[in-house]
Amino acid sequence: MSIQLHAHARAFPIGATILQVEDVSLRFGGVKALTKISFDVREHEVRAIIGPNGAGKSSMLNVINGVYRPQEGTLSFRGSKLEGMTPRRAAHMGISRTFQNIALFKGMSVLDNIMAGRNLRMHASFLEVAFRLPRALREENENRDKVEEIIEFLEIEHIRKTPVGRLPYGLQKRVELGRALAAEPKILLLDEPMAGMNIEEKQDMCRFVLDVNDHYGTTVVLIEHDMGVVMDISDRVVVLDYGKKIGDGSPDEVRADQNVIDAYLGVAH
Amino acid sequence: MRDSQEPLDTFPKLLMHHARQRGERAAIREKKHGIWKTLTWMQLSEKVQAIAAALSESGLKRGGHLALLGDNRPRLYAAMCAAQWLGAVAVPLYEDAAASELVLPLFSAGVTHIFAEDQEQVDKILEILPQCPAVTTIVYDEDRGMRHYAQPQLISFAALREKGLDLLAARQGMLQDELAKGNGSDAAAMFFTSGTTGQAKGVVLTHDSLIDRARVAAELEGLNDTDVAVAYLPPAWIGQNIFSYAQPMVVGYCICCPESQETFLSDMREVGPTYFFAPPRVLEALLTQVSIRMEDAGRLKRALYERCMSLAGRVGARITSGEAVGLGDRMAYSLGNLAIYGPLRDVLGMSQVRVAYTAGEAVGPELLMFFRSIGINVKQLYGSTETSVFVCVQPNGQVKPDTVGPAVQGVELKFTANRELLVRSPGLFKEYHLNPEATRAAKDADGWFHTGDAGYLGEDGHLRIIDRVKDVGALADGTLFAPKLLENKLKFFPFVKEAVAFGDGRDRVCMFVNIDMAAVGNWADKKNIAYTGHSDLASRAEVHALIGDCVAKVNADLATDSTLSSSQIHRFLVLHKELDADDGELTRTRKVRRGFIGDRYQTLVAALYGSQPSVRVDAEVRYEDGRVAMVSADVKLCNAKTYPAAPLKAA
Amino acid sequence: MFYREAGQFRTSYAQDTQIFPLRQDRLAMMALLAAAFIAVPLFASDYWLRALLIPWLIFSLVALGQNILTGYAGQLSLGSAGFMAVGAFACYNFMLRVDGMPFLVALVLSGLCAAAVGMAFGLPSLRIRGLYLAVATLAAQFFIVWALDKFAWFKNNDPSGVITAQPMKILGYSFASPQAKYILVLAIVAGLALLAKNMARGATGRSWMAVRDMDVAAEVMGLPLMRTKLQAFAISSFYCGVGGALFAFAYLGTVEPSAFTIDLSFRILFMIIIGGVGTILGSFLGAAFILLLPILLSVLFHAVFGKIVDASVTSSVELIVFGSLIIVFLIVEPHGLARLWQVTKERLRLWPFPH
Amino acid sequence: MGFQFFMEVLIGGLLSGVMYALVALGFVLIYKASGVFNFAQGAMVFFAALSFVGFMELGLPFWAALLVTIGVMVLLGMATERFVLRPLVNQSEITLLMATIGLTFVIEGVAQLVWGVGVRRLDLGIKDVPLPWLADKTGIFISQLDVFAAVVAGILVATLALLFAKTDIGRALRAVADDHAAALSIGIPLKRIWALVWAIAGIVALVAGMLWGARSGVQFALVFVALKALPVLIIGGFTSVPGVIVAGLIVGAAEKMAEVYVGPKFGGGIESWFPYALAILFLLIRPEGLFGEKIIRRV
Repeated sequence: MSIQLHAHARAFPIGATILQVEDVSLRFGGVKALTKISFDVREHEVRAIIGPNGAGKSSMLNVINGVYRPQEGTLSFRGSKLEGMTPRRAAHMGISRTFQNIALFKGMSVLDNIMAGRNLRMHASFLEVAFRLPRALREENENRDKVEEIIEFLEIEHIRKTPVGRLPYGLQKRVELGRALAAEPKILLLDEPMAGMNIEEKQDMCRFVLDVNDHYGTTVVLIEHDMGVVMDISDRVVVLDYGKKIGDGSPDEVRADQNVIDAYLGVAH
Repeated sequence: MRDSQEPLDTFPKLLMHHARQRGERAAIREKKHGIWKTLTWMQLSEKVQAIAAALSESGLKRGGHLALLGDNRPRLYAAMCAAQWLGAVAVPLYEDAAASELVLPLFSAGVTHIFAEDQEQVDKILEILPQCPAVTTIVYDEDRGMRHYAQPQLISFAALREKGLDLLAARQGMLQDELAKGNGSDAAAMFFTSGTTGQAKGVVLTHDSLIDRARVAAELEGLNDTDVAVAYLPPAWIGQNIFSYAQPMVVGYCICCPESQETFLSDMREVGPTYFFAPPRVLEALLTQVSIRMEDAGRLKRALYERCMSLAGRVGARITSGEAVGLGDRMAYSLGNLAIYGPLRDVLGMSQVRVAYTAGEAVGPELLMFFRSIGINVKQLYGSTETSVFVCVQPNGQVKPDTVGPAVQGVELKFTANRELLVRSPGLFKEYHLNPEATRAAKDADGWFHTGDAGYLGEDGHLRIIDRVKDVGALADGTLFAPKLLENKLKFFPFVKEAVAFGDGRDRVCMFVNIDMAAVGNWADKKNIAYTGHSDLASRAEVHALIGDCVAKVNADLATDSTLSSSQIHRFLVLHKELDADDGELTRTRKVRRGFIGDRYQTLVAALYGSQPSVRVDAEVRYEDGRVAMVSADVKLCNAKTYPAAPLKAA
Repeated sequence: MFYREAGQFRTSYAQDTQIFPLRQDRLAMMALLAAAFIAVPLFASDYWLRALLIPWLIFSLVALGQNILTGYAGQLSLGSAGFMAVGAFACYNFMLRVDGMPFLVALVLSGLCAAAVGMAFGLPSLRIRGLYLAVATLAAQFFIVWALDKFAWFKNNDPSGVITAQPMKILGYSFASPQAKYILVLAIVAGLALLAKNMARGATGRSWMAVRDMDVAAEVMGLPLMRTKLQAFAISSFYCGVGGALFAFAYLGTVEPSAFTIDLSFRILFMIIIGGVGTILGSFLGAAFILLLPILLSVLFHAVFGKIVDASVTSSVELIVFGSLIIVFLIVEPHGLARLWQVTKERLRLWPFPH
Repeated sequence: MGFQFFMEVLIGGLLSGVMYALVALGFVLIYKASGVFNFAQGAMVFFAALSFVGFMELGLPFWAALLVTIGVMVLLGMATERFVLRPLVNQSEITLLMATIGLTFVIEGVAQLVWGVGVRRLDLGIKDVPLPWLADKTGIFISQLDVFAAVVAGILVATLALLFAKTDIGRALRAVADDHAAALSIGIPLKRIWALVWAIAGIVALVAGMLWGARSGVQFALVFVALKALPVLIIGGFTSVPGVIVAGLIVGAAEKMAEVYVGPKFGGGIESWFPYALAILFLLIRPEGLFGEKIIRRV
């Protein structure tokens, strides 16, 4: 169903380059995680970064949202260079993400998790909160409303108040997506959103990713090591292997690319 | 003031009346975004006028038709009322109907405007649009996924409303005229009968008939504007329309729309309805849930529960009916009420229910009595689409499982030679849309409606329904054979989901049984019987034994009734697949199509009346997405324990 | 089974997020407060007020502070007693050195002092986490007690090293009688507990818990780790400080620095472990439990062995019981008494259904 | 106030540092092997010393008492592993820490219950008097007890080092320390290793307790003196044996220096917190400690 959905004309046509990665290299001590990676992400597109395990996909994501600082290379957002990226700055710029192994706030309910995703939009001081002064209450209500839209969007009304710890894996992934969406990001980074899911769950997740892209016009950058699903839903694909870029283009081009095929030889997909 | 001048003979007029009388009271609540968003009568009336203005702009005229395709939502009811405001006819349709099933209603009714809930419904309509050229406007409520739809007919509800608000000032005069023009004899709505019998027909009902029946019933039960009802049944079904539209409009009470199907129960508990309607299948589902969940309770709690329920079984129903009961029992019951009944009513969300109806199908007596015994005033009523529901209603305190009560005010009953029930009442339908001969066949010259139901009046004046006339048959020996009666007796057992009885013109009665996946599955887990799915479970010897017991119990019961003792069930089989409306085995209201099933599974029927222990069958299954697959299975045929007819004991 | 929820629906987010969503609970709470404010002072004996209720309330407050830091923000602190000490001595000095200083103002100021000190010792939490941080807070514990001990100025150069709390006067009325003290303490604790609850269920609490549960994710969402942690330290220390001040002024009357040993810090930690980490209710339950246990034990002992057992035996048994209880709770019910209560409540709401 | 005095202070500090190192050693062993920060180490030290004294007072000869105590400590260690840590496996380190705090209370309680609360003298037959020859030659006074302690500690560390380096158990231990899962997968019996480690820690505690007790009497205070080992750990790094040795010496020396040269300005007693302050400073500069591995946090 995901495929068919995509066949429609796009609500948000793909626009200009929003994120530019240039010659990024990243090392841990001696270990080279990334070497001279360059690619661009255009507004409103679904951009996939694929590659076998250990190809440096996650490192790439972590560089984009400032968790890691590359030793060389630059990132530019809407044409302006980004110096000294930090996760917080990334968040403020409208980059939000999910994690490969779910990083939800285990002790909190689904609702609170997603609410927490909107903390950037809450400015009341702890005193205002403690005394429930108007601004605090207003922010609480306004943001709750937004969050509820997301809950509706992801069809998780029935688990709204459940502690995330009790949810099955698939749902947790969905909630994490919700938390990332809550920030109303310009760019959404998804770190292996379908890892460890059964086929229905994968299909659902595909649907939601596409719906997000389609409904909010969010630019999506997602990582997968499993070529299958991604190919159907992404507009363009970057292929990494051992920290080097070995392919870049439309799914079909990439599928045809000899280097890619070689890289994936042995990797059962 | 103006109320006295003009009669409140149409729904829009009633709406305006409430907007004036109780403008600030809640008219509709909708659970959305986690809270109950409330629409007052005033707000509702404004919404309706805006929509009406926009609809007239887009060409909806007196006598036109607006189809409604969606779940219970305030917008849907607003649109319905807006259409009626303009003198158009509302045509609610089943949202789970397949696209192909929609062609006939849309086409035959010459529908020009459609209200569709979401992308799913819109897609269906677009699919069949070529066959329904008349359609000019499709209003969709949820814009999720609709952004890139370019079709000119499409407009979002929000946009429509905006348009209406802009037009409102300019069109105020026109709206008032339209409102005044409308009168009771106009057609208000058209309902397509589920069609247990042949092709679906569009039943046209006038404002008068709907309002009259709604009012009579409301007065009978003393409903008032503090009552609350949950709107959860398909709006396309007359019952839903009466309880969630006609009666609220007449009385001014508030209806609540649940957030979604899976949250229905918790939502219902939140709003705590005072006025509740549930077809037998819903009551069954509730009861099944109760029994399943109590299965898991600790031994002590179970024991307490069992004790309380046995007491309730003895005296509960009588206490609920306000009959005299021994002091000891009464006290014991009030203790039970504290410990079990009260909490049980509450977790079911029915602790505030004053009046509850069940109808649509004859209800198993035990089922009815279960709810009454825990203090929920569930009553049966009799009626149909053609009669705007209310023909007979059981008065408080006179609830007998085997009757549907006396005729309500304004209704005349009479019977033909072959026991068919004829009804004359102000609530009768106007006509079958564009189908005069069908109309003539159903409603004769002097206004008697032929219900097609066989029944008789007891000396207590309460109506007793036996079955559909065409279904009531006789066994080879000429004794009465009433399949539905038998099926219902069996269906009361939580393990039995559906049952189909055969025996007309045969020497003995045999049955198909559909197990209830939830109940039997749970039972199997307890017995730790491993199974892969429904068909596997259905083929288990243990399950056959389980169902065998149920059948035996039914037979024991039948044996005590002289007229029915001969229709004890001799053989039965557990069907390998669930009967399904998508396969045409059930109607959309989930009534079994006995004839259809009989033809479709003739090999099985033959086998039942044969003697072999099992038979191989291939059946096609249609999946959600329309794909069709063949499943083949060995179906075991089981003999049931039967009992000698009880001798009539001397009084 | 006593809950009748049908018909209790919410039409606004305010209703949906209120502290007691169920009418029955709201009524129960009101009744409880009424009893606490009216019935108790009328009927409870002086001993009860002085030796049980007042200390219970005070320690509940301190436990609340510990819970904010450790339970909600996930920063283990072993220095709570130190922060109490700051509060106690600050309050004493404000009363002493600023003439005409109103008690309540002094109380707040002393809380603020504690908060400041708390933040100072919380600073390392920006670089270090978990165990390392625990050690840093130990430093606070030892340093504070040492400082208060060494610098006579804090104790107004009293040779005995013991300070005597000034009388608590508000608007001329002196809270001297046990009843008066009790009501004052109760009011303060109730008020602060409410504020804590508001923070816990609001945005503030969410950011604390986010940092606690998954700080990386929290940071990626743009949550300022430093500010959140320091904030938790400050607020937590504020509660401890006020608690300390009350401890000196409303409970003991005279204190010396050595009253705030690391042993006390441990007990406060135990209160939240047993009561329930990350719950307001837990702070109260835990405090009650830890305070009552020794009394129960000694009562038990005397009941069983008569007077023959000497104090050292009971005290060591007490240690053993405390220790084992902590371990048992950590293993069996890491969420403490509060969770047990919550579970029972859930079951009652679903009665007669088991789940 | 001359060079001699300075030397005395320094060496005295270093020697007491040996004590810290010894206690800290117990922490490191357990932390390496089972990732538990054993707050109860101090209590174990106290308990060991007390039991040893107790047994001697019961009339057991030195070596017998020593053996029995070792036995007791081994049992204690194993019991701890079995009843406290195994049920809590895979819990957050904070939880484990709190559990060991609880354990501290239990051990203290038991110790007091069994052996009473009074301060005990412990005589190892070495006088706490200056080494005569050193005093004669350099005029620097250093207690021979301290020196003895240092030697014993040295021997202990050396033995452990050998144990780790040469024996299978040692290799297994190191494997476990590196990666539990991996260790399990190559068939190392985790539980047994853990029990063993706790036993060793018990013995280390005993040695520390005896030396310390001999110098300042066996008393409840030992528990808190042992808390001094925490800053040592931080400075040395939780996972490094050599680290804690060095750190122990640093802390010991620094604390004495501070006490003697800075302390008076504040009326003394700054020992009680100085090491912690030192530790915090260290943390801010080098969070992973002197020899600890750098903490890389994967996302």
